[in-house]
Amino acid sequence: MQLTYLIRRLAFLVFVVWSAITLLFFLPRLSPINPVRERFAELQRSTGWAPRDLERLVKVYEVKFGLNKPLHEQYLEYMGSLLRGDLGYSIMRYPRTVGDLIAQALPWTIGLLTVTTLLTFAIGTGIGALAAWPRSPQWVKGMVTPLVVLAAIPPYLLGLLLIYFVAFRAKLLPMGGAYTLGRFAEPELSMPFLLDVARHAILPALSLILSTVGFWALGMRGMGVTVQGEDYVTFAEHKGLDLSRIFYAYYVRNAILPQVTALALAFGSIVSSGILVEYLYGFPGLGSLLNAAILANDFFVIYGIGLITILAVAVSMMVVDLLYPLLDPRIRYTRA
Amino acid sequence: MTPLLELRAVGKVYTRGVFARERVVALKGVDLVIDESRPRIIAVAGESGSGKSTLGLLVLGFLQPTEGAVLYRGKRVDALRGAEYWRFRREVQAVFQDPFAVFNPFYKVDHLLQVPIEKFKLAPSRQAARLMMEDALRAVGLRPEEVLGRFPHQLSGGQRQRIAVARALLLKPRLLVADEPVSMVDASLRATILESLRHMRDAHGVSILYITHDLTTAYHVADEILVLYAGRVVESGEVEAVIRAPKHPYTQLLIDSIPWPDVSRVWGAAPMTKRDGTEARANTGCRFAPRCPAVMPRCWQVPPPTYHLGLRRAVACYLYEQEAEKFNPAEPQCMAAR
Amino acid sequence: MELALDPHAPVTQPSQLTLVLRYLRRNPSLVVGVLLLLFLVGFGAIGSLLIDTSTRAYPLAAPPVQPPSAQYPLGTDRDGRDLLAVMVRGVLLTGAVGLMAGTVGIVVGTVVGFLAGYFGGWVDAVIRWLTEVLMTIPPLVLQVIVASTIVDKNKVTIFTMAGVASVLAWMGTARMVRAQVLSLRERAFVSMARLSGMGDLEIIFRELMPNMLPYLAASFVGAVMGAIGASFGLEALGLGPVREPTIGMTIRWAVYHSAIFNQWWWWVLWPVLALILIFASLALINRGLDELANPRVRRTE
Amino acid sequence: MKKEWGGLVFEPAPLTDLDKRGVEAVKPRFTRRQLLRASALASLGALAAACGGGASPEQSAQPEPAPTEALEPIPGVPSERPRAPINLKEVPRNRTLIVNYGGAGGQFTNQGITNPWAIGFNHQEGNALLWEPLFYYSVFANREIPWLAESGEYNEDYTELTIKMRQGAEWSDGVPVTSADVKYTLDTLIENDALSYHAQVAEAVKEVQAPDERTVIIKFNKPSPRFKFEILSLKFDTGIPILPKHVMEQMYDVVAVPGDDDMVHSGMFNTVQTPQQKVFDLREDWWGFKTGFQKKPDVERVLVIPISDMTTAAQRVVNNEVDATIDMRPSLIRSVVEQNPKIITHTGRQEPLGYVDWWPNSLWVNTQLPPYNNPDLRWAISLAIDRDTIDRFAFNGVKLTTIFPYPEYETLKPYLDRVRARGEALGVGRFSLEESAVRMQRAGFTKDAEGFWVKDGQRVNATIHGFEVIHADIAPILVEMLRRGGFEASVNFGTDAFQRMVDGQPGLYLYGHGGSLIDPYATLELYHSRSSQPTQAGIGGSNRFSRYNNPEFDRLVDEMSVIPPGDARLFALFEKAMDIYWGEMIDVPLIQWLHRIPYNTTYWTNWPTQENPYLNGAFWHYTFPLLVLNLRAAA
Repeated sequence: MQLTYLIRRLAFLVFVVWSAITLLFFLPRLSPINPVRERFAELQRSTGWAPRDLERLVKVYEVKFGLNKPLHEQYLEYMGSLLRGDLGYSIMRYPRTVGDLIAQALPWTIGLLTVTTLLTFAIGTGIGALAAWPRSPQWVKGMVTPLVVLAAIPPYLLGLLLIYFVAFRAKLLPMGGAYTLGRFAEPELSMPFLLDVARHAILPALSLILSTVGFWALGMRGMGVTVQGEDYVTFAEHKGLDLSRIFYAYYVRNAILPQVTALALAFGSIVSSGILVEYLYGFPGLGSLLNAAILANDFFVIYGIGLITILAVAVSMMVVDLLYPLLDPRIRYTRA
Repeated sequence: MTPLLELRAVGKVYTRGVFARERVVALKGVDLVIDESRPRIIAVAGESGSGKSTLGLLVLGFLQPTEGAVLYRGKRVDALRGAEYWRFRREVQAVFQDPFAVFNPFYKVDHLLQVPIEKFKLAPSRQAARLMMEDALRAVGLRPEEVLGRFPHQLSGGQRQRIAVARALLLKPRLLVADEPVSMVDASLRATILESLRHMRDAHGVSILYITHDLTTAYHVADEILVLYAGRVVESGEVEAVIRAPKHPYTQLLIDSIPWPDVSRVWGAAPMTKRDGTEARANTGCRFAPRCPAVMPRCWQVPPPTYHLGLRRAVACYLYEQEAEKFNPAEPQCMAAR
Repeated sequence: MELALDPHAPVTQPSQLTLVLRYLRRNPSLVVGVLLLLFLVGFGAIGSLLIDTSTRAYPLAAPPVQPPSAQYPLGTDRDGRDLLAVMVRGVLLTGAVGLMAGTVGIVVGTVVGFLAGYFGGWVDAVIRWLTEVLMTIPPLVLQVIVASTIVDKNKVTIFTMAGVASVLAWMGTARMVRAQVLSLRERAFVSMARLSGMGDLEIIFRELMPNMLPYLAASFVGAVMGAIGASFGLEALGLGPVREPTIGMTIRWAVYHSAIFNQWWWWVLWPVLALILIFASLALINRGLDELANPRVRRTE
Repeated sequence: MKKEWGGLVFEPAPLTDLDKRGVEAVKPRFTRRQLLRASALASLGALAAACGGGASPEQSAQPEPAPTEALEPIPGVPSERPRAPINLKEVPRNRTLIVNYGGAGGQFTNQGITNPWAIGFNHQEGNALLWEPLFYYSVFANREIPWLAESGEYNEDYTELTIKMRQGAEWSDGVPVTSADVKYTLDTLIENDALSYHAQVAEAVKEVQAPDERTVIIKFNKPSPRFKFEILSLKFDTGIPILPKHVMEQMYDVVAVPGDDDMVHSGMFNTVQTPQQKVFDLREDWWGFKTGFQKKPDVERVLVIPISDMTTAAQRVVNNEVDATIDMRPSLIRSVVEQNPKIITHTGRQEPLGYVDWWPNSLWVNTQLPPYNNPDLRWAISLAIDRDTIDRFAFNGVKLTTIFPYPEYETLKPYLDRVRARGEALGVGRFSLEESAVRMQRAGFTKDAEGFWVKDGQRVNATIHGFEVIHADIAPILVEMLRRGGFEASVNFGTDAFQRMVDGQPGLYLYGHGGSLIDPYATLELYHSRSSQPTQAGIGGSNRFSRYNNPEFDRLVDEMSVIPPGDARLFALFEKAMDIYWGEMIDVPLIQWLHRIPYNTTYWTNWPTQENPYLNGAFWHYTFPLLVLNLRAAA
């Protein structure tokens, strides 16, 4: 039973991933922006000068990238190259390849965003659960509101304020970047380097945590409240179970279901959720890469990063689906 | 005369999955007739997974059979429309096992009573509705002022189940499906609730399908009994007869394990093989064969047909093949099960 | 639906108003939240009456970069907008964008989630497929492309903004509602409701929906906040109604002109304050609704 | 190599169309580093992947002799070999020049693209230090600086240019730079239509000869008096560097090779690039030092770090973390100067805190598209703009508005002064809503209930397309002014703004002129009808949004094209051309573009300023090496 379910879920995953990739393939084509011309536009904007025969050059490179072919042919070719593990070239940064760009950015995004997402989830859910628990002191119950209010400040602005006060005025932490520039030629696996990276990651992480923890708390409190007063909780209390046991095993576990779903989604969206913060702090992750690619409609980079996020979301949602019955036995794979 | 409700060779197979289908046979070849003119309490007994709850859901119209048909006043339940549908909906009611889950925690308990009054337009005014509710509550031994306006979690399990019974009363159904109505209720209240079921039969002429795993209460409350095993009716008849003289080896085992207040009886004298859930699928014949102390080679091949041993007695076991031949009424008038 | 009152109240009940007031006294979150919201709406409404926001909230209405003074109580920005007028109009515009997009998101999400969870089968399969596919695509890609292709650049209004912001606002809600319905619909009270003659829609709205209220309220607050956030993102990318003095645009301009670094504090303070008030009122209302919607919580207080 | 990485290779297949180009299809061999980087994706260890090192060239200038492998070694281009970890040598802060510039979203995405012919190449982020031209030109000093060339002389009728190469110039692999390299560079530009100077060079050049190692003779199709300046000289962002023939010839496609950190070059720096930083270290063995052509500069290392946010860039320079950064908004540069006494600008610590760039901005329109095809309407727009208010709001009161599509440079001043009075007499730059209304009425417009001009039930679509990063200063103010003048204006800072300009869609385009520097010809050439494609067909070239078509104007431009800069005949032609430009109001001239660059003198002095204008201070221009050679370490 479990195995067939797993197989069917995997089939669904493949189907979803394929659908999403297909949709993503055609979406940017709706935009009027021509990435090849956009590359020359970028050149013009930054230099005030551009080739005199722009349209001819655009055509030449359209042929190079195969953009002159009918869309369905391009689609088939792209799917074919994906199956070979080839993500193609960046149009804006030709001859740099998409695989190359992603390989450089991915570890940074995973490092920063995974840690902050987990931290935010843990802190927010914890606070939310405590806030919904009748035995919590009043100040704990009241904590959600200020956290939500903090989420009101756009992360970008919050980041700017942090940079201004913490980094610029107080000079406590670096203003941006991922490691001390000029000190390391390139990333390396050494203690000084990792410590340096950690020091640089504090402010971006703080911006991310502060600006989203309120939502987690809000969500968890909302669900925690519905668990409150369920007979099994009352029963557990009367059984004389240890309070912390009641809190975790009965309270948190029964209220956490939607939170876990949200966590899966948050994982999938770590690339896009970090865009502004990565951008602001000059953090060399996928977010700022995606941002630049979208603005320039650099198809293949969008596709490449899209592929990663699609896989991330789809897989994490599948994992949640598989974990659901463990968390909530009321949901079964089959209903008799 | 058309019976109130009739099950004709009803079978239910659960399938799931869009690509890979997996089949679970919950019911197979069940016949049942409920006659309005002779309200009786019919117990459906069996262990969990025997298909007794599926039977209840089929009767209530919540599930559609995959084989055979469920007929209400001669018409298929799933084909009922308009006034006929509403009549069916009101006349076939239920009391469920969990006296808390039937209450929507969002509403006061009044909700459970108000909704049917409103939907079936049972009362002309709010006052009339209120009076109706109070009457129904009193009829099950509750004091309306103690329960009305309360939330479900503020009442005891017994109170809640009695409200559920009161709700059924209110609707004046012709058939009540009572799915394990006392299994989650304090022992002290069981009698009250069972009594109110009997009262419904006697005073209001309601037929009751009493679904239970507990033969004791079945024996006390029911007129007839159907014993289900793995989706099949293995034995049926007047409750007195079945309990006193069980025919089918499975029924015998069940009755053997009832703790009768009789010191001379030895419990569990007959050997009972542990059920592991796979044997039912493993053979094409009698589902009970793997556990049966009297199993014969043919049991493994073809499932035994139902043999009628009397006017109201039937059993599905080869042991009674010859006995059944002796009984050959011109017109088999087994009331409930054929 | 009955709003629950004190269960132990005597049979002779006081007037409805007294009860409401009595209840509100026990639910300060709701009161403060609603008051805050009223204040914001009042600020916008009365402000619009007193100040000609159609000119004063736009550039060249005042001298550039004036700190707060008697003439310009909240100061002016670098393009010569009177920040008082900007805040009046911005609160209304931003609120409108959030409410519109949030409402669309929650309504669509709830409907879709209920359909999927309640009916199951192929309805569920299709909806799950659709949401799962849409959820996996980076939201920014969708929004930017929708905004830059479908929206007519010359007529970017707060309505189109709300439309773009709500494109994705429904999916989170849908998925969570589905999960909840899956769990709720197994409960016996749904069967009971059907036996009582309720149809599918009625069961969804009368039986299941109320139990989802705390969550839906939280989700609505989330959707409104999310929509405001999404509109801010679009504005940051130049895809918003660039001329309109929404809170997001105001912050955007302040950031663009390095208001923090230049120590033009008033240009940052007011829009942030406005956002904080908006979010605080929503959060408090949300908390109040929890208590209102869930009788069990009330019992414990 | 590939097998070592478990067969997971993200290297794209070579573009098939490349093979058709007639370039010899040699197997791609230049993927060493990108292959390794990509393989890191496959190897899981998240952070470790990026940190795991791999193959990289040593910092030593002299590339090691290629190890004998299965692959046939290519001279000058080391074949694939395991990358040793890069160890940067220690360079003290006071010998390091740190500039904050470029990137996208706080990171470089074009790191390692050091091949100037790849379209992903950007000379602005330090790569100008790798490549050298025949000549440099400094506009502020108004001086040509021969570099790889010693001299370049035209013949009398400007149909032939003879260039003498400098003795002793070398590529970084020790091969001498010769006339063959110049010939190769120009010939490739003529042949390969994927190169951005292809059209200009192919149009002008008939033949390139290299009679001996030190002589290049370029023969032109017609008199080309501006070829040396426009093409062969590096100044601002234009001109071509010379590329190494012996390396480029080995490439299967000269535009498809990134180049990486070890591309053979002739400049005085070597580079190591990551998304976070581009490091340029001085080459002790640069030919210019060996030959005594230049003295060793104080700068031993240049560090280019990407910009994430303008405010952060400002804070970095105030905190002495960087020595110079991108040009700033007027209010920001003032704050920067106020917050750190060590920071100066081109004009010291006085307004306007910057210098005029070569990119004056206009409001452009598609002159073929109704209602913008009517000069009266274009004039009405110009008259509705109050330029004093723009100066007051956007530029701290500094007068930056202009009536010219030209930067007011010393080189151009004589021309501009000649026509200034004519322009003012015509009313260019005047603010008068009454006159604007008269023009609109003449064009057949009436005002509707809301006060907007209407014709045939249509309002004028006055959406201003522009770029937020550079135009947010001025666009909102312009919108308000135009609305007051009865034009339904709004702003589009969207991602599609440029595309709309190129497509010639309705509305106004806020954009600059990348035109003239030393004489008025180049700007006028932007309005020549040969680049006036109909709407939707795209534009013929850069900055040609006007699609202006006027045979009389074309004649004037054609005539000027064969007259060398400085020739007196240009004046009369220029006057006539400007009469047409202003009379027709082809575009609405608006503002001069200012570069407000903060120079931090904590570590480095002798920045180019008003008092010492040896160069324009934009370190992102091709003339960066000249800046580096002139900077002095602070005492």
